[in-house]
Amino acid sequence: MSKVVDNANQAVAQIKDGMTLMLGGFGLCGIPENSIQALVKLGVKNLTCISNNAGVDDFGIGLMLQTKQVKKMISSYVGENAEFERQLLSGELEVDLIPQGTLAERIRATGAGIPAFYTPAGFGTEVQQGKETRMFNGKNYILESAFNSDYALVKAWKGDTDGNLVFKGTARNFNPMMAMAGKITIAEVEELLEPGELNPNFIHVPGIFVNTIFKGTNYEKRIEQRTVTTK
Amino acid sequence: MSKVVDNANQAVAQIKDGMTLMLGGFGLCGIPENSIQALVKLGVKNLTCISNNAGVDDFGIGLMLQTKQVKKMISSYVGENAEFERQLLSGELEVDLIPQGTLAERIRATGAGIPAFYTPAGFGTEVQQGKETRMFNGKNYILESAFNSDYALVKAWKGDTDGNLVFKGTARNFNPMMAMAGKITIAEVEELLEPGELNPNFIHVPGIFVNTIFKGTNYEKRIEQRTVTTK
Amino acid sequence: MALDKFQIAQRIAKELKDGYYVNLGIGIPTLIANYIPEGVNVTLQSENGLLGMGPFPYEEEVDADLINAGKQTVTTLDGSSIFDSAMSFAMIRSGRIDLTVLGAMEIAQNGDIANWKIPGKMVKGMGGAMDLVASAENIIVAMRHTNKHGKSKLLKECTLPLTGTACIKRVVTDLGYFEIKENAFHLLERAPGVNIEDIQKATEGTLVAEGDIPEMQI
Amino acid sequence: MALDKFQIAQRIAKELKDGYYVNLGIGIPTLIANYIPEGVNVTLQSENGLLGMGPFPYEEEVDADLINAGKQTVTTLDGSSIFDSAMSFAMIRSGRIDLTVLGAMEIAQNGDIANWKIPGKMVKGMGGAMDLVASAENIIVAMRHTNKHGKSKLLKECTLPLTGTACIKRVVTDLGYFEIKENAFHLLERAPGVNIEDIQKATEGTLVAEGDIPEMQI
Repeated sequence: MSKVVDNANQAVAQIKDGMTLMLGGFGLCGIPENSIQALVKLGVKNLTCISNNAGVDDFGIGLMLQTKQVKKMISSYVGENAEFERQLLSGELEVDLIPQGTLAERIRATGAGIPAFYTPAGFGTEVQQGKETRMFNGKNYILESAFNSDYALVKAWKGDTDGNLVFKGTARNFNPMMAMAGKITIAEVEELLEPGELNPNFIHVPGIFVNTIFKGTNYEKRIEQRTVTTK
Repeated sequence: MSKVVDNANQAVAQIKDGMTLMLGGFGLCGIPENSIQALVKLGVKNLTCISNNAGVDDFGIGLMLQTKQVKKMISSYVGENAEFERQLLSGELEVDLIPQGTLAERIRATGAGIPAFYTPAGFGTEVQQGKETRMFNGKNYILESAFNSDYALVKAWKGDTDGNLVFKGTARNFNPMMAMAGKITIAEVEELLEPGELNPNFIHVPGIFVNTIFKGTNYEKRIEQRTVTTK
Repeated sequence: MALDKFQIAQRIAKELKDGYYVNLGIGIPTLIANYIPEGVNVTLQSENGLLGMGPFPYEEEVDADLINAGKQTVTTLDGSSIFDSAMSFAMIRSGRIDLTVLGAMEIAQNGDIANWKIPGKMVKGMGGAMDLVASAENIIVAMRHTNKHGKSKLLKECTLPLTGTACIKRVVTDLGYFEIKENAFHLLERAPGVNIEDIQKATEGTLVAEGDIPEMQI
Repeated sequence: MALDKFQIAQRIAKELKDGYYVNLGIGIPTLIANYIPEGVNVTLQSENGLLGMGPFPYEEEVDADLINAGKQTVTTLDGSSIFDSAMSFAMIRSGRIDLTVLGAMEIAQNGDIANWKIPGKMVKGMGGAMDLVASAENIIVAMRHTNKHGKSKLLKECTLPLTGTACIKRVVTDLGYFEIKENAFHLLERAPGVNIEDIQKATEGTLVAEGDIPEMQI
């Protein structure tokens, strides 16, 4: 019962047209680069993608937008992508914009077996439309629900063959909750280790949540805003 | 604006009669030993204590039961304590028993700004009494709410003067969520470090949640069931 | 002859499949860890925050900071992970545990279970049992068929306060292996040397025993 | 003379208190980090999962795996911590951030804010803004007093889709420092050399300017 596969193509092979995928990352930081490339190669269509952002024109989820594989994006911010804008304005692409904290908590709820919860974000705004509201201790909240996702595609720094994951820096972001939330979770890692090589006290995602793991290759890790201090 | 105090007595000095306290630990594992002793010394009364267990007769929260400082326990399991049983049967002590996962999630909700959420635990049982229920995807759930707690008293392995905490082994248990959930959080640690000595990637509780921190002393770490393998 | 508690554990152990994540309750369920079939790798979850629970430590390894949900000192294994209680029940509620085994005081033929409270007696609490039975898809109850007064624990309806409703699908007792469906206990296997009449007599709930009921292989 | 964006940031920086945890939005708010008063230690939170955000890295330190919510490369400091997005918004929603500073397109005199969407234009999304304004007790809006067409951004009612309702209590613009209460903008300080009439003219909402209004000290 090994969780390990050789590469991204094997990992994503069972993903079908019309499925809902969660993809980790914030901007281009911590995105599952290898799995995205494999999805482009696989050519599955009509995907619903839950991801905080939608990549840029020629990287990240942007690659899947170019090939028109995405039917709907569920995100909190989608600003860096001209092809995205074109498809959105032409009606080819649906977009569901969700406050970032609500997005994170809805993903966490999915992985935690919590079908719905109350959050204050968006009360009195159009985010509230069609949703139940309720007051607790004098403050207004919106009822938000868990997602139904078929696959979660996440990127970790290190992982072991039991599926335990460790992240580095802010490449962590949405990846841990998404790993918990996928009906099937595929993790790509920069370093694939043997069980026992990670300290059990410092594992970010316990292996029970990870179905498939592989060592990714050729990480580009593109930077959107290279800001530096000059000496 | 230092968060550091010299000892447990200073840390708990502002705790008043009638307050609601969260106390970390599972059984006697990971309990805030120093803070409990200081509470006994302080002599505050009519406390509501939220803690998975209630200690044993002569250790942990059991010490506060002996001195009759506890008005109400909110726990998932309270089986190891004769004085507890006596006070409960005599009506001196109120007890609210909560499924362990619901207890953990309600504490987490408190620290996450989530006033209420749905969980399946206890549906159709007396735990459901007086609570709203609702069906999601054909399954029944109960609406459970966050707690109002004044103080959280937690025990960590290492901490730094900014309040960042790291736990060891299963002494982690309820401590991280309680640290997030206290209106004021007091952390006692075995090793108190300078900022920068803990790896930012592997901090279990970010310092923002911790108001007061001190280095505990003389940890007994009593074992309830010493089970060993003989060679 | 009726099974002893070790044999009940042995029979249930045969239901373990390679790669399973398993939560074993206190009592008979704990014994199952001793009978994991060869070639089958399972990972034990302890709901106080440990995945990959190892055996009891050697004396010199005992660590007060490493216990299981029964408060026993344990060890980690290669591949273990440790987490907080919210994460632990997140994995339980979201259905990641492949098999949950726990004890019970009563089971009803609709799958209700009672195992936490006896009116008039000191109530110790439900611990994680209500979360487990409300969340797990695959639960086996391990228990004696009758209580110490000789009364059946497989009932038409539970008489004690419930732990969960319509959630138990399989029960292994000292007398047999039962599947719960269509509001009845369906006998799948008899304990060696135990006949259907004995089981019928000890079962207050509706018993269905169709066709040849094989003897348990242990 | 009206303040420039650096002076707006400078004035707001004076509201920082020792020990504050602060979330600074993109734009003018980001500049505040450059004017933290001496002797005041603040910790910057970046909602993508970093507490204790440091300055931009030197060229050789640049790490693609360490960015802020504006997707800029940053650094950690001694005492920093890194966490996932759920934890990040847990601390935001539970009120742990002592001060939140963000920009806006419109502010209404009841404290409503609009800063994420202009009908007819490409909508980029609200990011974390709705969570921040719905959760923070202490929010300062940093913005120009009027838009590029010269229209007031301090309004009786917002005309754009809202980000949050009745949540803004303080606004610093190029013309002054305002407290929002009792359904009005109360002028606390004037920008140096700017008089109340100028401010009145640029303010569509109800302006209250009682007594001597001091000039801002920057």
